Parts: sequence; structure tokens; C-alpha cells
Amino acid sequence: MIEPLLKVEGLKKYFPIRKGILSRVSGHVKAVDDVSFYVNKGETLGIVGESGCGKSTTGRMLMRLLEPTEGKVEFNGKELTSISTDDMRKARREIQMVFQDPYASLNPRHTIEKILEEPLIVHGIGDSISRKKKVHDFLEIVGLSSYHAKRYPHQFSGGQRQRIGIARALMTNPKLIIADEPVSALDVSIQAQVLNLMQDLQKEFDLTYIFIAHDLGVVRHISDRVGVMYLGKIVEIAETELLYNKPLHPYTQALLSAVPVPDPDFVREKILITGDIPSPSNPPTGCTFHTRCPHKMDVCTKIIPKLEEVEPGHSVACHLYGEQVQH
Amino acid sequence: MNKKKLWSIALLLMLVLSTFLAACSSDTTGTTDSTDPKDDSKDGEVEESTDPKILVFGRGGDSVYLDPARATDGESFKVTQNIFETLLNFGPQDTTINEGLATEWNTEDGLTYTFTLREGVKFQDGTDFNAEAVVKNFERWSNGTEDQFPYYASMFGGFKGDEGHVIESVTAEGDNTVIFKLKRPQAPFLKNIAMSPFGIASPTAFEKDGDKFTDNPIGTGPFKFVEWKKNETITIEKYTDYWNPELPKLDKVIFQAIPDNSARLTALTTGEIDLADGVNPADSNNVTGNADLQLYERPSMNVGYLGLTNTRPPFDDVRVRQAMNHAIDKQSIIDAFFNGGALIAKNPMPPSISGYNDDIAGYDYDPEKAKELLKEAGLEDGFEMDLWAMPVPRPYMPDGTKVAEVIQKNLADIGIKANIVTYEWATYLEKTKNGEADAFMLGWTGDNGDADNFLYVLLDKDNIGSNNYAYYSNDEVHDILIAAQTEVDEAKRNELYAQAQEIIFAEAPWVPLAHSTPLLAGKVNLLNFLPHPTGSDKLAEVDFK
Amino acid sequence: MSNLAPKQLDGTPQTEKVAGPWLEAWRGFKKSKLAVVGAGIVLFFIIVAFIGPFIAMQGINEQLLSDRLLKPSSTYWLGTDDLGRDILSRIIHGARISLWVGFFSVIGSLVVGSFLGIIAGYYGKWIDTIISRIFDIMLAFPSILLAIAVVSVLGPSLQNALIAIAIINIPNFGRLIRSKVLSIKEEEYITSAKAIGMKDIRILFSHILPNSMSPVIVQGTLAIATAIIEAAALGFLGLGAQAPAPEWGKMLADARVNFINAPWTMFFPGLAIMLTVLGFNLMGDGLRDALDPKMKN
Amino acid sequence: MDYKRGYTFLFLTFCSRIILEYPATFSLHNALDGEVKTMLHYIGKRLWQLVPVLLGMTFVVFMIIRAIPGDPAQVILGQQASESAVKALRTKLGLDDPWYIQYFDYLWGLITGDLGESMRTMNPVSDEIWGYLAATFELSLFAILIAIIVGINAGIISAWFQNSWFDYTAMILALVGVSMPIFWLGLMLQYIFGVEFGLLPTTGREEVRNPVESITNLYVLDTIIQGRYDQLGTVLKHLILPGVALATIPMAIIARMTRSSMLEVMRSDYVRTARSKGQRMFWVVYKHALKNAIIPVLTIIGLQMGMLLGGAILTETIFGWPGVGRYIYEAINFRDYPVIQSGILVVAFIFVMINLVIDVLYSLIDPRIKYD
Repeated sequence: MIEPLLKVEGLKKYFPIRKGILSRVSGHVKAVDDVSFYVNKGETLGIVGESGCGKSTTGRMLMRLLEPTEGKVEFNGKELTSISTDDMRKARREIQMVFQDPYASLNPRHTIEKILEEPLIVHGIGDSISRKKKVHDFLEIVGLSSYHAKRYPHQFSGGQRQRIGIARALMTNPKLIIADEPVSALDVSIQAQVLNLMQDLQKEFDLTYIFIAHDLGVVRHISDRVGVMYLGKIVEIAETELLYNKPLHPYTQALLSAVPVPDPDFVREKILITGDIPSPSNPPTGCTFHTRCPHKMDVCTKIIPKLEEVEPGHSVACHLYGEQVQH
Repeated sequence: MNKKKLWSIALLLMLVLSTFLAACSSDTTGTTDSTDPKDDSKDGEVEESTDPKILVFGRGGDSVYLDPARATDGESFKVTQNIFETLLNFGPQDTTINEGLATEWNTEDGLTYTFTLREGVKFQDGTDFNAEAVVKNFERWSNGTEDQFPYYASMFGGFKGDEGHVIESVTAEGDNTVIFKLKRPQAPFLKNIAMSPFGIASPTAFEKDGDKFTDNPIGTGPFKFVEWKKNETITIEKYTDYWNPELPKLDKVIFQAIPDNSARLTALTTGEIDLADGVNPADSNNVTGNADLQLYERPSMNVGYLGLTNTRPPFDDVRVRQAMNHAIDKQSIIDAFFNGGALIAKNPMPPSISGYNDDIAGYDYDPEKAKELLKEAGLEDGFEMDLWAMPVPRPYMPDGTKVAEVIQKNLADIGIKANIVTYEWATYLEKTKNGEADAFMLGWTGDNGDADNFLYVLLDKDNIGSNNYAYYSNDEVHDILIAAQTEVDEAKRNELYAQAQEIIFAEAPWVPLAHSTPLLAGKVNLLNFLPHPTGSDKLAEVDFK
Repeated sequence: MSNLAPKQLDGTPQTEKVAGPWLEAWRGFKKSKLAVVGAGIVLFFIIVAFIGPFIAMQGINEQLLSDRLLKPSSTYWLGTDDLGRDILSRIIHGARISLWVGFFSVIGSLVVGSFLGIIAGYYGKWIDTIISRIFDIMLAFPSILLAIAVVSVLGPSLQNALIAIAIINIPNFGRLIRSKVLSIKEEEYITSAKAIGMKDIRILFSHILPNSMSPVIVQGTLAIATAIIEAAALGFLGLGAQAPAPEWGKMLADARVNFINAPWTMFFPGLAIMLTVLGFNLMGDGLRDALDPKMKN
Repeated sequence: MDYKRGYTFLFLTFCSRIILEYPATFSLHNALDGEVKTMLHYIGKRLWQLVPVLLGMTFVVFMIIRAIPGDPAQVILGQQASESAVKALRTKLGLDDPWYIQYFDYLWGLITGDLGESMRTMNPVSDEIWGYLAATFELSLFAILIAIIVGINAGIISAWFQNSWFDYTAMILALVGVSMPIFWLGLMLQYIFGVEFGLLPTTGREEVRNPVESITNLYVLDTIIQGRYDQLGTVLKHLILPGVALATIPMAIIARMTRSSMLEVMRSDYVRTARSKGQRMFWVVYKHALKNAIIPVLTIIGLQMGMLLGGAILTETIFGWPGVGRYIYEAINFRDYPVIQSGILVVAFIFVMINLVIDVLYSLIDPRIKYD
């Protein structure tokens, strides 16, 4: 078995809720609650879930843009959560991020050249001339022209900006790129272009992706494996084809039933989930999905299901499957 | 189409606005007419008896105390002078001694004074005025403390039990005779007695009210106290049982505080007040040019000077001080800022005061001589100094900063670079008192018209840290001034003061600048207003035409 | 490589001059007529301040006591004051003082305010609480009162007036920058800068500060206007520039003595204050429209 | 006079109770409905935040005042007073105590409703200050009224006749108004209306020969209550010049704000189509605009209150208006520590409270604004 590039164990992020004038902590928002997974070198792990499920928080904790409350992140054999902030800063050379909003993630006052050169300067890579050359090279690589270097972000379209965002992530030759909904702000036609670009780049630079999205269709297109998150937990994680063809968790099933299918003759059973997402500050007991689950059992309200492998390459956290160890 | 709409709206607005204004103005003019006390010409004689005669006296500040014994500031005395009376009075426009509550007074040896009191006088609260009341007043003062009765202490040398206290005893002999016994002769004793702070108060009232007496003052004067709106107005009204049934002529006097001189004169022009104290000399032409107004001159009893702190180099050198005296063009200053209404000062006291040494020539304006003197002092290249200019107009110096600017230029002509410095009045006084100024503008208005009140107070070494801001110290002058204090013989006393002035002239601790004539302005129909040199005006005789 | 060739943005890529945010702002600014008029007035006073003293007819402190309080005439265009000094010359010299106070007090409060605001906004927590409370306290006082108090402590002079004005304006800038930093801090390009591995200090100076500048420039321009008025007010109360400096507020105060018989001594210095302030206000409005349209109203 | 002191005491105890016992009172509010609850919570929170600010203010004011050179005892007694008299008074006024004792004395006094005694008049500041506050309040209210009436109307008309001569004139005037040094304006008004035409009184707030009998110390109200309409006329006349001087800047700002918010309203399709229907539309828009103008006006009152109070110092000095601004300014000149301290504190407190009230009003008028 190959050693995974990134291994996450028991990752948690609780935001305290403060109340009253004395700011007493009266509770916690469990944005990410005990998440574990791994990513192998060269693969793409998709993470999907509704907004607010904690997927972006997870992505940010991996780079320690947010400090995790608990848990371990092991990158390339190195534990990241315990190293100093300065070491972490340096480690970011290896892990880069592509952001959701191509309009907001580029400093409007800097030229493209400056934006792209900055990561190199920060990490002390090359001299001025070689850096400039690299900037121009990468502009070409992501499908822009080198004369664009002198322009400002607002002079580009959304798709072009996201290319710039990707180029910036690539500048330091990272191993892992965390793409946080990189295409959800773009038009559908542009989405495909950007996704293709990302796939091309993955091959060319031997990149590993964690691809965060709320759109199951997009994730399927690019991922090797997909994890589904609900209320701060991973409820199911499997190889892409397994997950899409044979979703096990009722939540995954519900999500997939909402995805339009290209084949008009194919009729999937529609599973409707009712009700709102419960508040993460006061999550339901037991299985957090039980309030909306069509297959709710008694046990679901009491015991938190564990994520267990029910078949090779397919894990699910649901009392419907397998023998749950009960304590 | 739009144009049309616009016009109609504009018209409408103007209509509304003009009705509002019209309503407003007609309303107000109506009221002023009916309440205007002196506008009785059209109403005829019938109205005269019912229409109260009210005088509004605009002045620079509010009173501090209405108990004259506690007060030290001129604004307080302006009011108390009309509520209280003193045993002796100053003359209407000078500081000669006249009868007051006492009709006769005499002394044999300058140690025992006998006063015969006026009969049939009652305090405004009904208490009888008699010898007993006088004794009680003096007992009250002599048993007081510095912060209660500061003027008593400085005029009579302290309180009962103090070594310097001049008054041995005050006793009543019958109802109408009071006898003062002094420990040693005091030359200006009668003048002191006539000063405003020693107005006789009702013993019943001050025994009852104690410290609160100042909020409800009761004397024998022609007016009695009505109301005090702090920082705004003080109202006094006619005391109907005043011993002189002819007086006062006015029914009511309102003292209104308007700090700014120009604003006060404007208020006079618009008719808000009837009499304005402290008119800028520059504005005198506006007053004389206005048929509705008349200008008053307050007889001069002050001195405005440029003090040189005698302990600070280079002013510790008499030649430098003399050079300063020669350098300043007093005549131009007087022409420009006193509108000519002032005398050039050559002595530290005004000529109206007996003992004034007119033989002294004074330093003439002579920049060349000044330069020579500087050269003698080893300062031919000049020097740099701070010139302190007072921030507020005072009767003796209407516009301190402007005068300072002229002086600055005069000094520049002889090579002295003067930087003008101003502080707020409070800070200014404190810092100059501490001797922090090189040269400073200041002045003094006499309290009782005695030479001692100028020379001793301002230039004796005893008063360094007090009113001797120049830190001038000369033992010879000190001996002369102390001798003069107890010299009862007028001629001998004047001789002593003449000597002192000569020494002071030679030593030049100041640059005396001017004896100003403070100006007042009033309505043209105001009668019998006689401004007093001390600044405390009696208003009993004042009337409207 | 990507088979999707990017669309050309325009036809002549190599020679095109690219408009940065500042250039665009300048274009926006030029469009506003009033703003240009304002800039013109300001420029006029700046020129007057610099070369005026050389062309002014009479020295500021040259006294001609024989020519006191003369009405405006062909010799003295704006008349003379009560020391016989030419009012026009003094106003020209006064421009320098007013602009000096305006610029430097604002720069002072801008520097200190920005520093405090950035620290409060970026680091947050107790530092923010303390700094914000101090700002609250300072803002709770009517500003001119605070200025009077400060000058009373330091002693009246032009420099101290400048310091007082700078102090009372600190919280305005501090708060502005703080709120700007708070909002910029949440921008994704800051997160992305962190993701790159950038240090805090670099993020502050290279990203946050430049992006908070435009409202600061607008506020700064408007603050110069206020500072000029405040300096004049202090001068008027006798707490600012001292004689014989031809500071406009001081000139006004001096003229009050001759309020009735020589109103022109009072009229022109006030007019000069108003015009300068108007210039800065117009310019500030124009800059606001050009730099930061959101700030309108 | 003691009843006033009693009021001050009650008021301050009330405030301090709210502030100190706020956490307890908050639990009571749980029973109330959500909307009211959040608002009470918000008000409570703001009041609570005021505590350190107010404490800080007392300290700042206290320290600044001690740092001002000049001896109050000397000022009280005047230039002619002797040294020993000054010393005696210093001791009596407690000026010889160490500063921290003076500070805690002062704080303790505040808590018990004692604002100190004026060193100049020897009266309790809590007695004196009401009258001055009322005078300033009357003047500010009058100024704000002028500003609102003229400003809003000018703004609406300007917007309606956009680019007309009226619009240009009004907006240029507004720009000039914003840039006006009001002390200069005050003097010019005095010169024109007082000296040149002799139309309007230039100092004080009443005819001293015919003084208003004070009940509330708001003279307009007092004269109406007493039916003295003759006096009402003089009182209004006295208000005009200082009122106009003080109103100028807020008036200009309100006019500009109203105009731009009006222009936005007029850009809506509803108005654009309806505009062609003629004059009646003007009044419809007028009403609509008036409603919309309330928020900017509130903003102005909130923002300008400090400026009004500050401007009041200059305006009151120039026009001899017996308001709190002049009261404090004169107190500074006289080194009347208790008056400066308490005066500034009271003004700042009012200023802070007004801002609180305005913030609350905001949310009542515009439900889109949420409390933090």
C-alpha cells in the first residue's frame, strides 16, 4: 500500500459561542467534528456537502489558516498541527490553495505580475529576473499571455482570474493543492474549461488535489475518491464510481437524487429530505442526520454511528450498515 | 412646464417665509415699544408715574461676591457700591474725602478718630443703623481670615491679634458716635475707610446668614438687592426707605455681563443696554458720531506699564532697563490704541494722586540713546527676549497684544528681538508673579487714590511674590515708603513720595506706558452719570431724561 | 497544455497603457467639475503660500501707524488693520500658516491613527478593546473642547494648536482604518496571502494598508478642511498662533476690536478661511466619488 | 434648590443601577418577546460599555485639568489679592491635597450625585448646570429645526428640479455652508443685523429689562406656558442670529443628503413614469422623500451633535448665550475645576446618550439595520 501524502485524524473545530456582556462561553459551534481521511499522492479527493457542513473549514485547517481545536494533520510524514507558526508558514510552500471567489482572492491593487511573483518572494525563490520569467511562463501555462502581467485583476473575466489564482498556487511547485470550490463562482461553460485546466496541470506537475465543492457533478468529473460531509462529519467516503453508483448513506442518496442526470431515460428514485439543516451549535444527538433521515431507527437518536469500511474503498457512517460496535 | 411649477413653488415658499418674518418682526417691535421704559414721549406724563425707570448697565464680567468685604474685584464693587454705603465717601469724581454714613469726623493725633453718624438711617431689612452696627461690622472683619476679608487685611495690616494690625479698637459711644483707636498712625486711614469693601452691612443679616450673606446682601444704600443670575445679570431696585427721600431716581438697575467690548457696544447700539462700561478707544468715534449715544470718560487713576523682571538677565542691568525706556515710542502707542485719550506715563502713579512728582522728566523716545546704553551694557548686538502680552483688555490697557506688537517693532529698531508670548489671563498672572517673564505688560487701577496704593503695593520689596511683579527691590525706597505710611503730615508725606519716585525713575524697573482714560458710552437721554476713577460708580443720582 | 486559448482582451496588447486603480481614480476625479474647481482653489492657495510672500506688496509686520484702519483702496486692496499693516499681504502670508497646520496636523493624526487602527484591527482581542475604548473616550468629547483643553495644558501657540488638532483627529482616522482593516482582513486575498505563506507584517503593509488608503485619503482631504477651521477657531479664541503671526483666525480675533468701525479687517480673513476650506471640501468630495463610491453618504 | 440635587442623585443612581445590575435585569428580559428583548439587550450592552468610557472620561478630564497651569485661587481672588489670601483659599478648596485624593473625592461625589461646587460662584454645579444646559438645548433644538426645515426642503426641490438654477444655487450655497467657519459667520451676522441694520439683538437670550420668569429654563416654552406672547417674540428674536449661525453647517449637510437620496428615489421607474402626470406627483414624492429623509437627518443629528455642542462654544461666546458651552469655556479661563470637570462630563454623557438613542431610533425606523 502506498503511503498517503496527507493523513487527517480526528480533526475538530469548535467555535465558542459567547453570550452576555461578560462574554461567557455558553456553547460551541461544532463546525468540524472528528473528521479523518487520507489523500494519496497524485490523486484527487473530492469533498462535498451543503454549505455550512464544514468542508471549507476542514480545507482551511489543513493549512492551518484556521487552528484546529483537536486532531492531527500529517503531510508527507510530517505532523503539521504541532509545528510553530513560522515553520507552518514555510510548509505552505508545499501546500497551496485555490479559492472560491476569483474576484475576492486577488488583491485589486496589485498587478498580475506582482500577485504571481509574491509567493516566490515570500519563500525566497530565485532572483528578480528568474521570478519574472517564471511568472510569464506560468501565465502561458494556465492559458493566459505574458503581456497580461502588467494588468490588474479587475480587467479580467472570472474564468481568467481563476486561472491566475491557479497559477499563483502553482508558483512554488507545491505537492498538494486544496481547491476550495474553485469553480462554483463561474459560469457553467467556464467551469469545464477550468476543470480541464486543473486536470491537465495535475498530470503535468504531478499534483495532488483536495477538491472541495457543493456540486456533486463537478466533483465526479475530477475526483478519484469522494467524501460526503454533513454537519461537520464525514458520513461516507468512497472511490468515485462506487459512491455514485452505489451510495449507501441516506444523505448521499438524497444528494445524488437531486443531481440532474445526463441520460433522460434514466429515472432514479427521488429521495426527498425534509426539514432544515439543524444548527451546528446544537446538533442532534446520535446520528446528526436522524432528524431528516427517511430510514430513522431508534438507535439513530442515541448512538453516533462510526465511519466504517463496508466494502473495499467504501466507508460509511450509518447504523443501517454492518454491525455497529455498541458500548 | 417645469419652469412654471418651479416658479409657483418658489413664490409659495417666499410667501410663507415673508409672512413668518413679518409676523415675527411686527410682534417683537410691538413689545419693545410697550416695555421700553424711556420711550414715554408719546404716552405723555400720565404714563410716567407707572412706567418703571430701568437702567441696564453692560459690563465686562459678573460679580464674584455681593458682600463687599469679601470681594477683591472691581466688578463686584460696581454693584455693592450701590447697595452699601461707607462711613466716608469719595468725591463724585475724585478721591477726596466726603461725608458718607458719617457726617463728621476728626482726629487730634492721627491715633484716635471720632465719627459722628448720620441719623435716621435704616438698613434695607429694617434694622436701625447706629454706632453699634458699625462696631459689629468692624468686629466681624477684624475677627475674620484672609480668605474671608482680604481687603481688610491688606488695608489695615492684618486681623485682630496680628502684629501689623493697625486698629486697636472700635467702640460705640452712644447711638451716633464711633471711636477708632489706632496702634500707630496710618496716613491713608480715612481713604481706606471710604473704600468700597468697607460698606456697612446689616448686623442682623450677616449674623443670621453667615457665609450666605453674599447671596442676600443688605446695606443702607439707595438700591436693594433683588436677584442674581450668575454670570448673567444682577438686579437691584430702588430702596424706598432710603434716608435721602429724593434718591434714587431710578427704579431698577440691571447689571449685565457682556465680556466682549465690541459686543457690548453693539448691544448698546441695538438698545439692549443703556450704559456700556469699557468702550474700545477705537470705537469712541462711533459713539460720538451716533446721535443716540454719549461718551463718558472715567477720570484716570491707573497706570499701564511694561514690567521688566529685575532679577532676570539682562534686565538686572539698569542700563538695559533704561535703554528699554528710551526705545519705546509711547506717544505713537497712545495715539493708536488709546485714541489719544491717555497721558504718557513717567511715574508708576497717575498725576491725579497727591504726591505725584511732576519734576521728573521721563525718558524720551530716543532709539539712538537706547542703542548707546545697550552698547555700554555690552549688548551692542542686541539680544532676544520674551515679551509677554496680556490676553484681555483692561481699563489701563485696552489692547495688550496690539501694543505689544508696536513695542516689538520699537525694540527691533534697537536690535532687540522680542517674541510675543501670551497666556490665558489666569496663567499669565501666575507666571508673571513667579517671575517667569522677561518683560510683561500689566497695569494697576488705584483702590483709594493714595500714593501708597501704587508705590508700596507695586514696587516695594515687601510685595515681591505679590503685586511687585517686576521683582524690584531697593532698600532705600523701602525705608521711604514705610516712613510715608505713618507720616500724617500731607506735605512731608508728599516729599517722601517725590523722593521715592526719583529713585524709581533712575532705576527704571518698568517702562511706564500710559495713564489711560477708560471710556464708557451711554444712551443720550441718560442724566447725571458720573464715572468714578476707582471704577465703582454710584448710580443714585442717575436718571433718564 | 490547455487547449483553450484565452480570449484577447483587446486588439493592441503590447502598446496599451494599462490603467491602474490610481489612474482610474484620476479619470473619475477629472470628470467632476466641482472637484476640479476645488483642486484649483487648493492649488491657488498653495501657490499663494509659496510664492505669495515674494510678491506681496508689504511685509507682514511692517507697521505704518499713520495708515491705520484704511478702507480697501488702490494702495491697500483689502485695506489695513489697526497697526497699519496691509491686510492682503497678511492674508497671503497667512495662507502658509493655515495650509501648514492643515497638512501637518492631518499627517500627524493620520500616522498615529493609522498605526493604532491597524494594530487594533489586525490583532484584535484586548489590544483592540483598549484602543477602541480610548477612541470612544476621545470621541465622547466635543472636539473643540478637547482641543481647548489640550492647548490650555501645553500653552497657547501655533505648534501646540497643531498638536491639539492632530490629537483630536486621531480617533477619526484610527476608527476608519480599524474598520477598514477589519473588513479587509476578511477578504479572501488576505487569506490567500496567508495561504501563500506570507508573514503578518508583509500582509499588513503590502496588502491591508494599501487597500485601506482610499477612504483615508478622502478622509484626510476633508480633515484638512476641518483642521484649518479648527486652527482658526483656536486662533480666534487666542489659543492658537500668537501675534504678530498673520494667522487668519488670529487676524479675525484681532479685528473684533474694530468690529464696528472697520468691518473689512474682519471680513477678508474669514473669507480666506472659507475659501480654502471650501477648496478642500470640494476636492475631498471629488476624491470620494472617484476613489470610493461606496463611501458616498 | 436642593430638589435639583435630589434629581441628579436619583438619575445617577438609576443609571448606575441599570449598569451595575444589568446582568441580573437581562435574565428578566428573557420573558419578553424577541424583538423587544434584542433591543433591550442591545441598549443594556451599550450602557454597560459606557461604564469604562465614562470612567475613562472622568480620569482624562481630571488629569487634563490638573495639568492646566494657573491657580484657581488666584483667579478667584483677582489681581489685587494678597499672597496669603490666595494660600488660605487654596487650602479651603482642597487644592493642596494629592491629586489621587482629589480624584477619588471627585469620583465619590459623582456617585453620590454631587458634581462639586463651582469655585467661582460657590454654588453646586448640579444646581447651576441645568439652566445652562437648557439654554444650549433650546438653541441647538432651534438650530436643528432650522436646519431640518430649510435643509430638507432645499434638498427636495433641488432634486426635483435637478440642474436648474435653483439646484445649482442651493448646492453651491450648501457647499459654502459646509465650509463656513461659524465664528466668522456669527460675527458677520452680528455686524449686518446688529450694527448695520439694528434689526436683531446680538447678545443674550432675553430682554433683560423684561426678564422671562424661568420655569423650565426653555424660554420659548416658559413664555408660552405663562401666556407672555410679547416675551415670546423677544425670545424668538434673540434666537434667530445664533440659531442661524449654528444651523448653517447641519443645514448644508442635510440639504445635500436629502438631495442625493431624493435623486435615488426619483430614478425609480415608479417615479419616472408617474412624473409625467404633473404637479400632484411632486407632493407624492415629497411625502415619500420626507420619509426617506428621516434617516439621514437622524445621522446628522447624531454626527453633528458633537459639532453642535462644540460649535456652541464659539456661537455662545460670540452671542453671549448663557449656554453650557460658554459656561465651560469661561470655567476654563477661571480655572474653575469642578465646573470644567462636571460640565465636560455632563456634555459628553449627553452626547453619548444621544448617540445611543439615535442608534435605537434607527432600528425602529429602518428594520434593515440590525444591532451588532
